[in-house]
Amino acid sequence: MNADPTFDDFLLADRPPAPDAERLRLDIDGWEGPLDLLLAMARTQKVDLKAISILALVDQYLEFIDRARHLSIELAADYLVMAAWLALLKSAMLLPKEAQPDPDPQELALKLQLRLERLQAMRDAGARLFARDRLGRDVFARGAPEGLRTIRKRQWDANLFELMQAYGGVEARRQPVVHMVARRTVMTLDSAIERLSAMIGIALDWTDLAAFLPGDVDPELRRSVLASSFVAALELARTGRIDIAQDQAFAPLYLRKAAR
Amino acid sequence: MSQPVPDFERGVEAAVFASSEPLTVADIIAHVGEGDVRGALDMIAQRHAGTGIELVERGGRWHFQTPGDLAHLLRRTREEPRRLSRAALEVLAIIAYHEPVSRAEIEAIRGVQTAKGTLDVLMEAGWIRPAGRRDVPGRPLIYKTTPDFLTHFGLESRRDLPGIDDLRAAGLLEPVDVAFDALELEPAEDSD
Amino acid sequence: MSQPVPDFERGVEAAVFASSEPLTVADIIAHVGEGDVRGALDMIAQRHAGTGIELVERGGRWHFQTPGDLAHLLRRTREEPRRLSRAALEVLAIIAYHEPVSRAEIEAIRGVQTAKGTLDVLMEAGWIRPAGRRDVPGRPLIYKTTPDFLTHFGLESRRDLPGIDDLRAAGLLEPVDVAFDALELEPAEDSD
Repeated sequence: MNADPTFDDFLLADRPPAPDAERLRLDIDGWEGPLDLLLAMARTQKVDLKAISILALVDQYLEFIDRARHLSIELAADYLVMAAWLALLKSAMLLPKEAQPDPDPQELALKLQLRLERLQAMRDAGARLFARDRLGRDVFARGAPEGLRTIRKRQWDANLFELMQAYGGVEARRQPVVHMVARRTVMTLDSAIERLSAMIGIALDWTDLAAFLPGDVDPELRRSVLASSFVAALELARTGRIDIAQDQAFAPLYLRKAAR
Repeated sequence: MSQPVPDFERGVEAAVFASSEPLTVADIIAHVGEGDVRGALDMIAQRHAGTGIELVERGGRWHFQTPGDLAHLLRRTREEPRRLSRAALEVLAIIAYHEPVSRAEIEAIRGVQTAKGTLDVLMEAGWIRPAGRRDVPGRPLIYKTTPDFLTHFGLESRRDLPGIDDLRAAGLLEPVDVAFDALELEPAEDSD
Repeated sequence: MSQPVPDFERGVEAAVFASSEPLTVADIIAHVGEGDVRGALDMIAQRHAGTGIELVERGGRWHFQTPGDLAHLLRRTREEPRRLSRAALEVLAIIAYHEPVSRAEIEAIRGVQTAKGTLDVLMEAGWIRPAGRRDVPGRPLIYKTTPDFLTHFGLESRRDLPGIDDLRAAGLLEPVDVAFDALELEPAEDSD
């Protein structure tokens, strides 16, 4: 690390002006959103964010927003949303403890303080990162490396089967054109419904959808079967014939005969 | 020279010196053949210590560079690499200290939406890259830093990120909710 | 290092190292300031003698390079297996079944134009070769397979190539789109 004047420039140039009271009131453009503004205000209170007064911070913020309105400065919506939220938080905090609503306003205040701490931590970390000796700015790699060369010799590869297949393809193209409807290996929704409703009768308890799928089919068909069976399960559930349960996203999907 | 440098070590040195980018041990072996590459790298690094050229390791890749204390001699002729916006700096720090993270997680920390250009700039600089998707609904893309990031900032590994141990110990790398739950366990009540 | 390298010498070394072109003594002074640049250059050259890096002068300009005797390490040859493209396979098959054939005849059979590169690839692989010219207007070049072709594909002679009926029996005369899909799955290029 070194004492480098351009580092300060670097930070100051892009950083909003120091939050002295007057400038804070007027310059709204310098802030990257309400959290950024709150953090700057919090730092005028105490260096240690753990010890700031959230109530005082809320007042400070609301006052700022008020003044901005008086001066007809157009405020972005998120500043107003934050102001509304803070106003609510403040009123809840001022209520006697037993009358405080849920969620607990102290809890919300603490969470706000934790957010500010985290943002500040990352801001400091970024500054420290950029104060390091950086390659191409403070330290330099070799200016004119010879470079390492890899001479690639291509080794062509193909086997007889591929050759046959290719010729087969050419010959097939030359055959008199016969229109064939390609038989795609799919399971239709109708047959999936039929199949699933037949099988669900056998299953007594919650059963993984996967257990209803045939095990030994080619992968292309398997995807189709899975998709069709899933849609079939939705359809059967809609018509009240089965129940579906899933613990969480991407967890196995369980089916059982509707309990009625 | 006090004593002759072994041929293998000379080969390793020449390969790293000639390369236009940092080399892994595997890269070096591909050029000079099997051998004690790490041992040779150590010897080379020692031999250059305190001179105008140093051998450094960054994320498992080795390259030569000028020492930081000579920056004042070399910097003036070069234009400053592009400056990053404050937003980009913050986003980069968040990715580096939390990786892998999704855009939503970055935004949760910063409290603002991330302009599309911010991640692009960092990717263009070669400092971050997409690293798969998070297995949650929506399957958001997650980002992490690259080896070039370590190279640029002179870090041997992510463990060298300034203050990362302190931040972790203070719980500052955990999401607010996790940190909050941890605080709940403490009897103390902070209010004013 | 036997003894510490003076700062001036370190500066000279770093300046030459970081420069993208060879430097004159005056260039070096512009970086490091007045001093015994020649003396420093001599010391640096001596220090690196017999290592994997050398400092050399060419027409009054100084630069680092890797020693000539290590040049062989900085190049390496790598054999990269590459799959033939579908087009190349088809052309090769047509030549094998119909040889000798001209490019126009190949195109007539395939029903599409054949890129010049396709024939080049097959020649580079050593599987086909020009076999004179057809005695028709334009005297087009005709191609046939080589003995290497038979060796590579494990054929005693061209008569071992399965006939159309064999292909049909083996299901290889499939509708075009299926065969096409199967081939499409191959990666166009292998890399590692």
